[in-house]
Amino acid sequence: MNRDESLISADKPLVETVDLKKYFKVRDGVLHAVDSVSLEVYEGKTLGIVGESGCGKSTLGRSILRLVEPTSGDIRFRGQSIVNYSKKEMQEMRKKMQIIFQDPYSSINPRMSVIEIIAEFMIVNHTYDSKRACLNQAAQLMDVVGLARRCANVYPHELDGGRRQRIGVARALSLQPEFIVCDEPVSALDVSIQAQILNLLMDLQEEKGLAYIFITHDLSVVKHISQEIVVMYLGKCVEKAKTRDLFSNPKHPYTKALLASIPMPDITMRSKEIHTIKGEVTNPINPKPICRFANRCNLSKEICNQVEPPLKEAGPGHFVSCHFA
Amino acid sequence: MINRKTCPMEDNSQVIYKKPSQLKEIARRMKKNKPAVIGLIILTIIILMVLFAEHIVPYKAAITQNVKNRLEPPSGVHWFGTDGYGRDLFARCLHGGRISLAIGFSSAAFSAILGIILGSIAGYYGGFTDGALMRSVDVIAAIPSILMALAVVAALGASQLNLIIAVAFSRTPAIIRVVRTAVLSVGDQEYVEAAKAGGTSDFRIIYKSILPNCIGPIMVQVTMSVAQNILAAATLSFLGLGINPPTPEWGSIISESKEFMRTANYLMIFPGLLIILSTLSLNLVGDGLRDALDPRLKT
Amino acid sequence: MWRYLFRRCLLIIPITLGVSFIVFSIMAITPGDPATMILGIGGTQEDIDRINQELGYDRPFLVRYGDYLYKAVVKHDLGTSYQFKTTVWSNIKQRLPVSVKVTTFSLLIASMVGVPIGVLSAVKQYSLFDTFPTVLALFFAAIPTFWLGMMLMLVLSLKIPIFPATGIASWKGYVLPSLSLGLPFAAQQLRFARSSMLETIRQDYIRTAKAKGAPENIIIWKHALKNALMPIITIIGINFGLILGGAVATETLFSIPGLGSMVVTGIKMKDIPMVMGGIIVLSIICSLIMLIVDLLYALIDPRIKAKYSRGRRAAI
Amino acid sequence: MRKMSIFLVIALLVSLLSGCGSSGVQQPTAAPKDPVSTDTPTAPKREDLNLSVTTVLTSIDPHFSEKIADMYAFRQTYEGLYYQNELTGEFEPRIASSYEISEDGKTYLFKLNENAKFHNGEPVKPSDIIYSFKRAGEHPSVASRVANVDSVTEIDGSTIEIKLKAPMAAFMTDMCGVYILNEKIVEEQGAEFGTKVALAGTGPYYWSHVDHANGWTLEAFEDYYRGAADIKTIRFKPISDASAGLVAFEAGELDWYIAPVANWDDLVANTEKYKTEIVPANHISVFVVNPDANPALNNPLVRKAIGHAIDKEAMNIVGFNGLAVITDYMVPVQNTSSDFDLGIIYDYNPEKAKELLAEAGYPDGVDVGAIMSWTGGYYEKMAQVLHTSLNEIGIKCDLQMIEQASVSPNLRSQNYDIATYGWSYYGDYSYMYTRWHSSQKGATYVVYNDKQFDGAKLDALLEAGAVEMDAAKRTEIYKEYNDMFMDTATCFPCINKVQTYVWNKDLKVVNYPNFPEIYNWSW
Amino acid sequence: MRDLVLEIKNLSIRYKTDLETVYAVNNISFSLEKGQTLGIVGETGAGKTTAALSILKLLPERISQVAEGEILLGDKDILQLSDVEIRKIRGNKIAMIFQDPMTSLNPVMTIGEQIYEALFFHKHVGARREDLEKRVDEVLSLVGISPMRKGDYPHQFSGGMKQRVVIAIALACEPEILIADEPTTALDVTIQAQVLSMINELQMSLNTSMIMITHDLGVVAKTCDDVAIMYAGELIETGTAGDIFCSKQHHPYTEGLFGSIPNLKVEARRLNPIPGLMPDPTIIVPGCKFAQRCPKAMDVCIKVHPQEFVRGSHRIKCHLFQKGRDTDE
Repeated sequence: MNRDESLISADKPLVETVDLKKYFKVRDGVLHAVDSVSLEVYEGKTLGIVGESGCGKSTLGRSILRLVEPTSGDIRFRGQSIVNYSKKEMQEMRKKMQIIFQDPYSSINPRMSVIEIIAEFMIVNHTYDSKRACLNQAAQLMDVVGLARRCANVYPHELDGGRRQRIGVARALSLQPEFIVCDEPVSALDVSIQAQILNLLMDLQEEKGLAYIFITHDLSVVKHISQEIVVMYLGKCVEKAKTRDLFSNPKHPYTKALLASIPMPDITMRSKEIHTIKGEVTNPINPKPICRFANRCNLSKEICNQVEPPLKEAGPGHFVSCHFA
Repeated sequence: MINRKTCPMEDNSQVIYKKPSQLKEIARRMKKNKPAVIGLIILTIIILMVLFAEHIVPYKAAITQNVKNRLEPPSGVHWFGTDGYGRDLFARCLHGGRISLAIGFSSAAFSAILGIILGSIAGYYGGFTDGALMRSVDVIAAIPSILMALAVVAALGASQLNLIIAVAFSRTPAIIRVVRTAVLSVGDQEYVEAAKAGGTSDFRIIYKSILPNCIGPIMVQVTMSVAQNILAAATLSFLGLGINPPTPEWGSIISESKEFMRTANYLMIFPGLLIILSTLSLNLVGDGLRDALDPRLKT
Repeated sequence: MWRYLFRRCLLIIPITLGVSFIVFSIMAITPGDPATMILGIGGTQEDIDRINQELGYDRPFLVRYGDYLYKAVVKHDLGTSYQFKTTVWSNIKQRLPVSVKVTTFSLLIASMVGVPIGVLSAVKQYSLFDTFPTVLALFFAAIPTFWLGMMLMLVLSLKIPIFPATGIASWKGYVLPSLSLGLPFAAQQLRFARSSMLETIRQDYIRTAKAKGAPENIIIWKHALKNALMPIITIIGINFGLILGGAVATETLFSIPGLGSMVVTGIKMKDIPMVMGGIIVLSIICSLIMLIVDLLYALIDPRIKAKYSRGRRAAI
Repeated sequence: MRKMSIFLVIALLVSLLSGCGSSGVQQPTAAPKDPVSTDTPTAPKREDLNLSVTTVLTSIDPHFSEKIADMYAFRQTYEGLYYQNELTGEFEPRIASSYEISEDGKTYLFKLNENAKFHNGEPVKPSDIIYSFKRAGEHPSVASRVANVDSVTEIDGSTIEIKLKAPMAAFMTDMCGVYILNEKIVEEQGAEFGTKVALAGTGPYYWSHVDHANGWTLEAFEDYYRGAADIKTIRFKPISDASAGLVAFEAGELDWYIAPVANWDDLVANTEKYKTEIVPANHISVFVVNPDANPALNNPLVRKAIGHAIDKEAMNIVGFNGLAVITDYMVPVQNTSSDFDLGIIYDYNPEKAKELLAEAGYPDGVDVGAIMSWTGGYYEKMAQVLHTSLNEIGIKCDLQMIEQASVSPNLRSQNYDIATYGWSYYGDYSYMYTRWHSSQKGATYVVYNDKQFDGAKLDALLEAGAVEMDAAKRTEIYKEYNDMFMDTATCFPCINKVQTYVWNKDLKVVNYPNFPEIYNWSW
Repeated sequence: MRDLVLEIKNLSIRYKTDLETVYAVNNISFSLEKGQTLGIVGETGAGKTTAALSILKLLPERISQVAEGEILLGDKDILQLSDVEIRKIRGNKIAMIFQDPMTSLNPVMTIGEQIYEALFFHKHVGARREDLEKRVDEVLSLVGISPMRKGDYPHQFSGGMKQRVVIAIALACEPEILIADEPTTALDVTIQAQVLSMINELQMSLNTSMIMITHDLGVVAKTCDDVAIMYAGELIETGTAGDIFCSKQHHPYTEGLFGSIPNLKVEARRLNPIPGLMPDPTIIVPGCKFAQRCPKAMDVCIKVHPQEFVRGSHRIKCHLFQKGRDTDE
C-alpha cells in the first residue's frame, strides 16, 4: 500500500490551522510559542510534528483543541472554524477531538481507578444513559487497548508506564473522536513498551480511521508513524513535507542537522563524524523578524539576519522556510 | 510493574466495579509509623474520654460548688483535686476538654471549608480573582493571629461559637495559602488538562481531579491547625476572652488556677498536661499523615 | 534588585491600609463607646455624649475611618489614647523596643537552639542524636507558651529564685519570657530544620558532591545547609510574626510593657487609637520581616536574586 | 522508628508522673529565700520604696483619672484644701489651714496655709484654687465633686470663699478630693498635661519620672510645708498578674504589696519575714437587679428570692479566701453616717427563697436571664457562686462575662438582668446620691419608675440627707432611705472588701483602707 | 593484552525496605579495559544505575545491601574500603556523570566553585589556589565553556551547558574511569549529539576508560567498544560492539530491543516489540527471568537458570545456545 499516494487523493482536510499563533506574556516580554503555523490533517492520516523542546509543538497541539486559547489564526474542523466556539459548543466539539499526553504519570488522575478514568469523559458528557453503561463501555475500551480487565479497579500508580499510556489512549477513545492529538505519547516509555504503544496507535487508526497529529522529538518514531511531517523551530514551521521527501531530501539546514544528530543503532555508521550544530535553543521571546535559526546555522549569511524567510514551496508538497533552499 | 498483591487474577470477562479505597493504603502506612499510632491512640483515648465524659463523671460534678472542700489536693475521691470553688478538677478537665476539642476541631473544619473553597478558586482561576483574594489574605495574615482573634472575640462577645469564628478567622489565611499552593501545583498536571479536553466542568475538575490530589498537604495542615487552634483558644481564655463560666475549658481552668500557682499548682498542671497531650498527639498524627501521604519522604 | 526592594516596600502600603480598615471595622462593632470607657461609672449621659462628640465618635463609620487615615497619613498623627491622653505614637515608641527585644531574644533562642539541633538530628538520622531531640521537640511544640511561662515562673522564680517573675529591669527579666516564648518555637524550628535538611540530603547535587569525593562535613555544612536554609528562613520569618503576636500572653503573664499587652488592654478598654496604632505597627513589622526574609532568599539563592533583578513582574 | 516510639512512651510517662508528683505534694512552707531578711543590720538605711500597681499609669492629671493605680500616686503628689483621714473620717488641714461654715451651710471660708507650695517652688495662690475647682468641674470623672459648688471667689490673698447652691453635708468629703493644681503649669502644658512630668502639685512627693508603661517615680519634695518625707524615692511598677507580683515581692523587688488573698495563709505563716495586716477597704460589692429587664424580675418576690439566694459566705470564701467582711450595709460599716440598724436583711436562706419563688407564682422555677459580670477577679467569682445558688433554687440564668470597658455602658443603658458591681465610698453615705438619685443620669443602676416604686420618695430622702447637717438626723434619714431602698430588692450588698497588706518587716507603715499615705512611712 | 582497570565479579545488590526486598542487581560480572568504553544497556529498572552507583559506594546507605561480589580497582576491592579511602577514589580515580544536569548541580554555588571543589578535595600537597583555579579554567575550556563564566550559577546555563559543567567536574581530576549514567537522556537531539561527540573526544584525548549507561542503542553504537545488555538485574548478553550489532546470534531480549526501534532506513508497517513487562524484582524465579516474555521459551527456561554461552568475546545467557554451541556458524 502506498500511503503517500492515498494522501494526495484525500480531498479536504479534517482539521486545519491557518496562521495559528499563540503568544504568552512572560516576565521579559512576549513569548512567541507558536508563530503563524498552518497545517492540515487528513482523515485517517497522521501528521507528525517534530522539534526540540521549547519549539512550541506541544502548545500547537493544545491550541488546536483550544486547551490553550490561540492568540490569533484559525482552526477549522471539517472546514468549520472553531476558534470562536463558545464553551458549550467546544464541549460538543471535544467529543470529536481528543488528546493523548506525553507523561503517562501525570496525565491520569492518581486518585481515580482505571475504569473510573476511562469512564469519566463518558459520564460527564452523558454519552450513555447510566453510569453503569458508561462503566461497561469503559470495560470494553480496556479490551480494545489491551488492558486486562482485572486492572479495572486498580489505581494508576500500581501500573507501569505502558499500561498507563494505554489508559490514556482508552480515555481519548472513549468519546469516539475522529481526531486525536498525540503529544509525545511514547517519549517517556522504554523502547519495548514504546513499540507496543506505537503498534496500538497504528492499529486503532486503521480500524477506526482516526486522524492523528503526532508530536514528538524522535525522528525515527515520527518517520515510522506519519505520512506528513512538520518540522518546528522556535515556534515556526521551518519545513513541511511528506515523510519520504523529508527524509530523503531534507532542505532546511535545521532538518538536516536534526537528521544527522540521531544516533543510529548501527556501528557501520560509526566512522562518520557526528554532525553537530553549534549553540542551543533559546526562547522565542520578542523575536526579531529574522530567520530564527540563523545564529546556529552553518549557512547563515547577512540576509538571514535581516529578513525572515517565508515558507515557500520547494517541491511538490514540500515547503521550507530558508533563504537558501 | 504490577503490584500483584493488589491486582489479583480475576475472571477477565467480568468487571466488578467497586469504589476502591485509598484510605486503606494510607492506613497501612500510618500503621507502620509507630509515633503516629501512639498519637492516634492518645488522641482516641482523649476524644473517647471527652465524648463519654458524662458517663465517667457527670457534668454536675464539674460545676457543683462546695466551698468546704475547696483546693483539695488530688486524692482518691478527687483524682485531680478540687479548684477554688471546690469543684472536681477531673470533671472540669474532662468536660472542659469537650469544649477545647470542639473549638479546636470545629474551627479547623470551619477554616478548612472556607480555605478549601477560596484557596481552590484562587489557585484554579488565577488572574484577577487570585490577585484580589490573595491580597486580602496577605492583609489578614499581616495581623498577628492571636490579636486578630482577640479583637474578633471582643467584638462579637465571648461565646463558644464566637470563639470558634475568631480562631477560624485568624487561621483561614494559612489554609487558603496551603490550598492555593497545592491547587497550583496540581493544576499544572496534565490530567487536569485532560479533564478539560474531555469537557469536564470546572467544578467537577476541582472536586474530582484537583482536590483529591492535593488533599494530602491540606489534611496535614488542617490536622496541625486543630492543635494550633486548641492552643489559640486556650490562649484566648487565658487572656480572659474565652468562654463564659462556669463552663469549663482548659485555657480558662489554667487562667483560674493562676492565683493558686503557689498553693495548689496541680490546678494548672493537669489541664496543661491535657493540652500538651492533645496537641502532641495531633501533631504526631499530622506528622504520620504527612509521611503516609508523601511516600517520597519515607526511606 | 533595588527596584524589587522598592516595589516590595510599596506593597506594604496597601497591606497596611487593608489592616487598618479591618481593625477599624472590628473595633467599630465592638460594643461600648470611648466615652463610657474614659468616664468609667462616673459622669452623666450628657458628659458621655459630649465626649463622644469631641472624639468624633458620633459620626458615621466611614467618616471616622477616613478621618483616621487622613490624620495618620497626612499629619503623621496616630491619634491620642483614650485611656492615657498620651499620643499613641509615644506609647508605641516606648513599648516597641521592649517587644522587639523580647521577640528577638525568643527568636534567637528558637533559632540558635532549634536550627543547629535540627540539622544535627537530620545528619545523624536514626541515632540517639536524632531520637532524643526529636521527641523533646514534639513535647515542646505542644506546650502553650503561657503555660510554659507559668511553669518556668513556678520553678525558676518561686521554687529556685534565679530569675525575676516580672519586669524587665535587668537582662534577667528577659530570660523567662524569652524562654517561654522561644522554646516552643525552637521545637517547631527543630522539626522544620530537620525535615528540610533530610529533604536536601536526598537531592541529586548532594550525590554529585559525594561523587566528587567531598568529605561528610563539607557536604553537610557547605552543600546541604545553604540549600536547606531557604525553607528554614521562611519559617523563622513567619515565626517572628507569630512570636510578636503570641507575646501577648507572655507579656501579660510577666507584666512586660510590650506592644502586645498594649493592644490587649486597648481591645478590652475599647481604646480604638491604641489598638489601631499597635496592630498597624505590628503588621508593618511583620511585613518588613517578610521583606527581610525575601532579601535573605536572594542572598542565599542566586536563582531568586536573578528573579528579583529581572525587574517587572509578569502581567499574567 | 521503634526507638523513637519507645522514647515517646517513656517521656509521656515521666511527664505524667512528674506532673502528679509535683501536684501531689503541697509545699506551702517551701517559700524562697527572702533576700530582704538576709540584709545585715549594718546595712545603710534605705530611703527608697518599691511599690506595684495592677494597671499601667493612665495619667498624672488628677482631674482626668480616677483609676486606682493613678490614685496611689495622686495621694502622694496632690492635695486638696483638706484631707479626710480614711481611718478616722477626720478632716485634716492641708492647703487650707482652717475653714468656717456659714449659718445656712451654703458658704465656706477657707484660710490658706501660707507655707503651702507647689513643687516648682511657687506658693499656692487663691487663683490656683479657683482655677482648680473650675477645671474639676469641666472634667466628668471628678465633676460630681463640685457639682454643688456655685462659686469660688478670692476674699483676700489668703482666704477663699466657696458658695454652694444648696447646703450639703458631704461637701467637705467631696472637696477633699478636688486636688489643687498650679494654674500656670497646667495651662502651659495644655493638652499634654497628664502625659509627662509636671510640678503642678503640692503634696509631699513630686513626679520625677513618668513612664506610662514601665513605671513611674516620685521623689520627696524637700520644701514640703509639713516637712520633707522620710522616704525619698517611691517607684511604682505595674504588675498586672497578682501571683507574679507576689513572687516579685518575695524576691525583694517590692517592699509593700497587696497580696492576692489566695496566698494569705501562706504569708501570715511567714511573719518572721514579712509584716502583714488586713484592713477593711471602703469597697462594697453588690448585686443589682434590673426590675425592668423581664417579667420575672419585675416581680418583687422573685427579686427577694434572689436576695435570699445570695450565699455571701461562699462568695467570701471563693472570692476573698474568707478574709473579707460580709455586709448587709450599702456602705462600709466603719462609716459614721451609716451607723444604723438595718430594717431589712437578706440572709442566705435557700428554703425561704424557694418559698418566695413559689409565692411569686414560679414553683417550678423561672428563667431570669443572665448575671452580668466582668471577667476575672472577685466579681466573676461572686457571679459564679450566685449562678450556682440561683440554679439550685430553680432560678435559671446564664453567666455573661464581659470586658470591664463594656460593663458600664451596659449598666448605663439598663442593658442587664442581674449584674455584679461595686464601688468605693469616699467617706459619706451621701455618696449614694451620685449612684442612685434619678438626676444622675447614666450613673444610676436601677431606674425607679413610679409604677412599682416610689422613686420620688427615694430621691427626696437622698436630697434631704445631702443637706441635713445634723449627724443624728442624717443617720435617721439614711436609715429610712436604706430600709425603703432594700425593700425594693433591686440591690443586694454582699461583701465589704479587705486589703491584705504585706510588707518588708523593716518598713514602718500606716495602712489605710484605700490608699496609703507614704509620707507617714519610714524605714 | 587486556589491561583491566576495573573488574566486577559476581555483584549482587538488594534494596531492603520495611515492606519488601528488591533484587536490583543479580550476580553480574564485567570488566573495563584501559581506554575502552563499556556500554551497559537496559530498560528502566534493569539495575544499570544501581550497578554504577555501587562502584562508587554511592548507594543509599540504610536500605541497600551488597549481598555478594567484589569490585576490583587494581588490586583493591572497593566494597571493602573505608569511608576515607573511598573518598580518595571518588572524583579522583573514578568520576561520575549523572543523568539530570538540572538537579545534579548545587544551585547555590557557582560552577567555578563546584569544579574547584572537585580539585580541592584531591589536591596534591602544596598545590596552590592559583594553580587549582587555572585548572578550573582549563577544564572549562575543555568542555567548551568560556572560563569567564565560572562565576555564574547553574541556573544561568541551559541544559546542555549544565551537562558540560557536570562533565567538567567529572573530568577535573583526570580520572582513570568515567561512569556516565545516561548523560544525554535529558537533552535534545542536537545537544545530545554535541555532548556525545565531546565526551568521545575527551575520552580519546585523556585515554579515560568509560562506562556508558544508557537505554539508547543508538548512543551505544556511537560510543562503545564493549556492550553489556542488562535485564532484570542480570547481564544477559555481553560482547564487543561488533558482537552485539553485527552478530546473528542474540539473546531473544536483545532481538526484541532491536525489533522495538523504528528503523530510519527500512520501512516497516509494524514494529516487533517484546510482549509483556519486566518481572517483579521482588520475586526470585528459578529459571530465566525473561522466560515469561520470551517468544522462544522452552520448558527448561522456566525451571533452570541459564548458563553463559561463550563464544570469543561474545557471551549470551540463554538456553537456546546451550546445546547448539558447535552448530553455530
